Amino acid sequence: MIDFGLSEDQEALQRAAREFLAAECPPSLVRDTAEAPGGVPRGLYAKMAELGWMGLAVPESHGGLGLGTLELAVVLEELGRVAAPGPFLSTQLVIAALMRAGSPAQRRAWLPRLVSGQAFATLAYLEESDRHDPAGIALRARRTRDGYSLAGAKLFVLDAPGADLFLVAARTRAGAGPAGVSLFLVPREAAGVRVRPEETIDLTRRVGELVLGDVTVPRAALLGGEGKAWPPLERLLDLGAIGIAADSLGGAERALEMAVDYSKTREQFGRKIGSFQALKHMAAEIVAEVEPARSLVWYAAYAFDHRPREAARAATIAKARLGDVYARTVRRAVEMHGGIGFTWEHDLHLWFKRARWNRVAFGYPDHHRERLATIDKY
Amino acid sequence: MIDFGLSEDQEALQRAAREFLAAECPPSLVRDTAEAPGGVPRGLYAKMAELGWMGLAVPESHGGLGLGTLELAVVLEELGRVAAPGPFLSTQLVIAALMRAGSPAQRRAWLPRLVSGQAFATLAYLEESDRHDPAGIALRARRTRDGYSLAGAKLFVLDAPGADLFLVAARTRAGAGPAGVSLFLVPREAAGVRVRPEETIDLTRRVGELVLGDVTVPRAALLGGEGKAWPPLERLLDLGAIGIAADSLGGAERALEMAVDYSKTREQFGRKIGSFQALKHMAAEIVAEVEPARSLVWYAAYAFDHRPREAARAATIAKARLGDVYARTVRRAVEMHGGIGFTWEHDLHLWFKRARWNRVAFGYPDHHRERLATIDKY
Amino acid sequence: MDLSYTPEERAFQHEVRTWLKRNMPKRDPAERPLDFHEPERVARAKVWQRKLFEAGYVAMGWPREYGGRGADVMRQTIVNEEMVRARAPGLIGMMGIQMVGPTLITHGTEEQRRRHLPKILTAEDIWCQGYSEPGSGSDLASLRTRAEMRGDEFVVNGQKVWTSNAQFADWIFCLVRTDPEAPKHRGISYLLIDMKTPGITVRPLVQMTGDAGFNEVFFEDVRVPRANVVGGLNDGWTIANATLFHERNMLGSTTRTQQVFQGLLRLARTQGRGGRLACADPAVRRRLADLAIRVETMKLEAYRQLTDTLRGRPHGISASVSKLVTTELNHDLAEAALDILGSYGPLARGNRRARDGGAWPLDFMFTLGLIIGGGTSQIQKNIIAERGLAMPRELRA
Amino acid sequence: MDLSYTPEERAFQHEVRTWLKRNMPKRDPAERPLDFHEPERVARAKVWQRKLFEAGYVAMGWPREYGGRGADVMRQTIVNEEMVRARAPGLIGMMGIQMVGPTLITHGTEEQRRRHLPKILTAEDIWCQGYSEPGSGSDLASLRTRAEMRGDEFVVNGQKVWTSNAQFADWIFCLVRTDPEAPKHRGISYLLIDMKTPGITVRPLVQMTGDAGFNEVFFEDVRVPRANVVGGLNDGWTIANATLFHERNMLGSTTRTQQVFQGLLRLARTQGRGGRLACADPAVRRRLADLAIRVETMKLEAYRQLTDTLRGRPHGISASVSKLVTTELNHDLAEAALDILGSYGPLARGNRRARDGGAWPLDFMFTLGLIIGGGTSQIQKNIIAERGLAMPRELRA
Repeated sequence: MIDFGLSEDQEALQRAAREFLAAECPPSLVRDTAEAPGGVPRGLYAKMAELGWMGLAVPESHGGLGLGTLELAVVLEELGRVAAPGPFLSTQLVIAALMRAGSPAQRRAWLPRLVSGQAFATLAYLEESDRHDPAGIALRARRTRDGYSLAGAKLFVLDAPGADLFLVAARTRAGAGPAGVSLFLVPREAAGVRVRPEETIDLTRRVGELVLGDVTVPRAALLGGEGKAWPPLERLLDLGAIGIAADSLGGAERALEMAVDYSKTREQFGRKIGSFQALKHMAAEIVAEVEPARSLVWYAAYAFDHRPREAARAATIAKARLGDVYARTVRRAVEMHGGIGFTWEHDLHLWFKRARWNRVAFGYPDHHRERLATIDKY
Repeated sequence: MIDFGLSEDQEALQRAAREFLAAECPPSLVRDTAEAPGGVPRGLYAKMAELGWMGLAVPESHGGLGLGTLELAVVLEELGRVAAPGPFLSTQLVIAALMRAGSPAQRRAWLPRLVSGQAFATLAYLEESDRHDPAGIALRARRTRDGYSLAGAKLFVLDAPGADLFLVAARTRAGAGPAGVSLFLVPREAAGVRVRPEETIDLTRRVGELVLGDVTVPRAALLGGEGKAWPPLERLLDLGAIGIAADSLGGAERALEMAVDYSKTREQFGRKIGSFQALKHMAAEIVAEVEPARSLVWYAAYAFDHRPREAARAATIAKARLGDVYARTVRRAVEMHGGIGFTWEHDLHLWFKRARWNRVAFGYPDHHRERLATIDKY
Repeated sequence: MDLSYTPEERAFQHEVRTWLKRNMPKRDPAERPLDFHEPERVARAKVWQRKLFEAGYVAMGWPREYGGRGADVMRQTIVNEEMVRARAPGLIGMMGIQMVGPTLITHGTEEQRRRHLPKILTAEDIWCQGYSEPGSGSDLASLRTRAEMRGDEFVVNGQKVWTSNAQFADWIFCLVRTDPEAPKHRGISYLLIDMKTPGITVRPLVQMTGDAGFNEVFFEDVRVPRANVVGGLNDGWTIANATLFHERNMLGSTTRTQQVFQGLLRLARTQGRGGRLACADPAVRRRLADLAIRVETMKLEAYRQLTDTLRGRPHGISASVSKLVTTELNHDLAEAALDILGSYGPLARGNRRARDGGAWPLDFMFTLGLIIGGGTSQIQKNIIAERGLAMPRELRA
Repeated sequence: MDLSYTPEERAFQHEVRTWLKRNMPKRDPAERPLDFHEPERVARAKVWQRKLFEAGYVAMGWPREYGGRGADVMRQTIVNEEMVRARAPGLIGMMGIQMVGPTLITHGTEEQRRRHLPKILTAEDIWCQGYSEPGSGSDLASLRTRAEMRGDEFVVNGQKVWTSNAQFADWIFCLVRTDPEAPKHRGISYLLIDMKTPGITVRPLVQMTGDAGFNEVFFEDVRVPRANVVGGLNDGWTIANATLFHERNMLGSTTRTQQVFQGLLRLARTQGRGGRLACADPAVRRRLADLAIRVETMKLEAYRQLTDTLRGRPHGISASVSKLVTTELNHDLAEAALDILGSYGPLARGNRRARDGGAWPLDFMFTLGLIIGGGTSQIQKNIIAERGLAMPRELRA
């Protein structure tokens, strides 16, 4: 029996999340967070942790809610809808890595703090080359007597300014292929770690450069097998792609809503502007892109947990499509607003700019299209 | 003093051509020609020859009107406007080749007949590989005692079924580069020449395959230097590109006109459909593409005669753009017509299909975009 | 969410797959689905539908008393999926199965059901649709074909247009004006007319493709029994809207789209372009990937709509979205093929050098027809904006 | 057709080129043209315009008695071309030069011309435009700022919005309602107002880019001499339409577009993408070529419009076409840059890793503003269809 839709529980989660975030994460909070250092709206995150969201996909035996990637996508869609700031997705990626490949000691050390919202974490994988494939990981991790020494810089690290823990991809063996890629847990307070904020136009995100000045970590910092981390890392990137796709879906829905609402109140030429066919068709074209895109997000999240052989393909499709759809939607939404949509005062630009960052995060659309062509053996 | 427009004489030629063709080349003639063998509307061509059009760009000393490529483009635009059938452009290409590289004997043998409309000619350069670069010319011409022997097939030869003379590109030396390409004048009646019609969806063109079954031609059939014909051939292809671009411009203008006219008479929901903003914007978007494209055609024609260093670039730009613009215009024009535009009975499909052929003739848009990138050294 | 089949469904899937492998007629690769213009092909297509019906695979969801199986939607979905996979030919009786049948089941009299439903399934009766008129396209409700009551009969006069398959159809379901005084949406009835009735003339309307799938149908004093009205007199508009919904679903189905994309991919893998295979060109690869993504989107969206059906939830405007998106997508697929084909693109059906029998340029035109037919893209956008987003209605007469 | 210069024109071109080489101020590469938000930059820009004026290169076509050179259009075109080639900074007094100046030359009184024209040229007086109001955007004629006659003065009350450069402008040219009883297009006057007049408040309106180029301008009992009306009382709409034409020309100019494309090309030649230079990727190459073709189209189209001007022919709707096409093109150029930049794309101004000083994402937003401002793309399409193609007018109140 095909059942391609949310369950009752999932729909309840969706409703609850929407209500909660409408109340707790208004645009004013997004703007205030943009001004504050660190970029973590602590109050909001405390409540999110109370609701169990930080450990949403963590088994109950480890203190989580024991839900899956689809539920995570549902929550991420709602977070995207309100353009929520803060390290939710980043932390989820590191939690997923810990659950998949972490040692019992590593889990003990970090899971409770991450699940309770006392600490945040993020994945640091990109470098100057901006490549999302194994060749992008060039930073060397050299064996020392007790562990490893890492030196170099990781760029475009999402939520770096507010992170307490970094999951760093580095090379334990020279080369450009998948072999030799390793993952390390590097705490913020480790000697030699420095975070340099990288300001982007997106006011809702905090991106940073992670500078590792000969940082020494113990052997126990290695997550999974030495030199064997590309497959789990690639899977994390898929999860990131799904997360951003879900966020984009929610954001696009909200931007469309704002534009349609505005068109029903604004008058020009003695008519509501929403009665002009040009605006109606613009809105309809957005609907025709956004509505079906929801299925891609759902399927990618479902496949991530239940269809391992299709997971990468589904994630890549969702990310490629939503990257385009979100960008086109906010562009049209601004046009439907006219001048007012172009001001700082109006909230719409928060989504407009977030869409630009979402488009490139975890691989820009062309990267994913090429990846799909490779997966499908064109 | 910049003067980027037609002169009074050119505008007079344009008006005269438009009037002449409106009277002499109605859609009924186009349809009749599609049914007739050979594809040459003899009556129309006799009158065109009387007007001097066949020798438009031939110096007066050779019996022509002594005009230039811009005037040719003006006439081709008008021919495109009425979707005129027949070997006008093809014959012009061969005439241009004769004027540029033909020997006095070759000119004597062919020019008078071509200029008077007693004979028609065409260029045969494509082969199975469908490549528009030197590598596309693989057909071998082997030296014999008295001349050359050609064996093989030329594909997609415009107006082949009605041609009396073929200008055939062949290789006198093995290879894939420009060196070794030669041009031959091959009369239709030479032994071993066979034309196999290649039916396309375009009812206004006759395309054919030229099969050369060990055709022997004398040394005097060689046009220009042996193995040195790529540069003049490339220039001919530029002329062909400009011609098709001009034809596309005229066709797009006409298709737009038909759609706008229809929208002013057809009523739905108690209104002229042309009063709906969706149709108005569709029409406006076509205007915004077609109107400025005229400048590209004019400039390419002007540059072909007066700016040798910019000629190839301008031709490539005009062809790439008009190939897209014409195709988009007819597609929208059909949509603006609704169901009636989709019928065989309505004339619009003549243009719709011609646009598809124009798009690929003398290089499809992507070929020209890549060529532009190469010319501009991206 | 669950996209796996139950063991029973899997067994059924296996059964269908095996049956198709054994029974499917050979297909001419150049033959376009749902395009029946030769009498011989019509006959073959009827045989094929009959065979499928006898195997129990046609309109499985219909009640048993009318020839259906009373099966759940999943079974029918599995059959549809397997038919796509096998590249099985389409059903010639689609108009009856997808449009008249469901309408009769919901709105018809018991007599109408018993008379028509079984023959729809067996392809004994082929149906065509008489909605559009020369003056009534997008503005369907302005139709002028009149049915006047005289005694126990209607006398029908008028003209329909764009009537697919009328050249061989046995019956036509029509919208006719039964009350010329009423506001335009209120005076319309839904009428079933036997195509053999005297006074009906069918004139083929050749499409730009050269095919004669469409027709004009002329009615001159055509006598139709009163019992052939479906639903109440003057209730035709409501009933037609329910049927239009089915049409959108049908046209918008992703079935054909997936097949076409597979064909495009085969083409890209074999066609040379500028000295290499088309699929080796990064720009072509990305364009194909983009199309693949759109195809995948509509495939999953169809599952979502199916789920809504299974859960008994309203579809809202999803039929309009599907119609809009899928027809545009199909046209874009054909255009991509033409671009890959270069000079081979415009070669016509019958040309020996034409790839895939010259199907691509025809498909390019045919799909443009789909964009226009069954409610143009513009009409779908109006519906999405006005019904889906509650944007203010256009001023219309 | 002739695209070569006369010997005199060539000599003039050489003169301008040499002058620019010697006199052009150094430019911060991240500095966006026509965006003056720091007082220091305003001062520098005034100096630059003054210098250009003294060299004789500003508004050369204006009559000599008002500070112009009475030169032909070709000379001005040559100056414009050379300024693009040299990547010279834009003129801060553009609003005066392109809009008020020509309006005063055509419709102004002798006194108005003598008073204002020379100072427009020297940048002593910077002008801004008071057309749009919060409730009157696309429907400009619905404006509500009122000017009531009291004795020899108008008393102005109301609010303008989207007023570029009001924060440092010396004068504003306004549309105000002088006859509230008349039909909406007929009760409007064109009024010149000194920005130092008491009762004027300027409030910056920050754009989504973070720049404060726009302003709201509030008028509270602002007294303006009657002599400051341009043209007849209540004739403002006609006069404004002539000026709007100039604005469209200005916004639609291809000048900036060519510079931006060159910048995009430099980017593609230096930016890595997936392990190679962006410009080595066939898909990127074709996208660049497509943009190059659109840029070339608008460049040649500008020549064609220039020729129409030189021949004294009407421009028809070409200003609307240029506005529509050029603003969309500029936005697409910026978007192509962002796509090439990948993760580097969203990096903001001031970030040391940002390419070209972070100009691209700002330009992406700025150009979206251009699509909306000065008559949205929708309004331009209406104009093209209704005035250019004579399609039936929209029903408007």
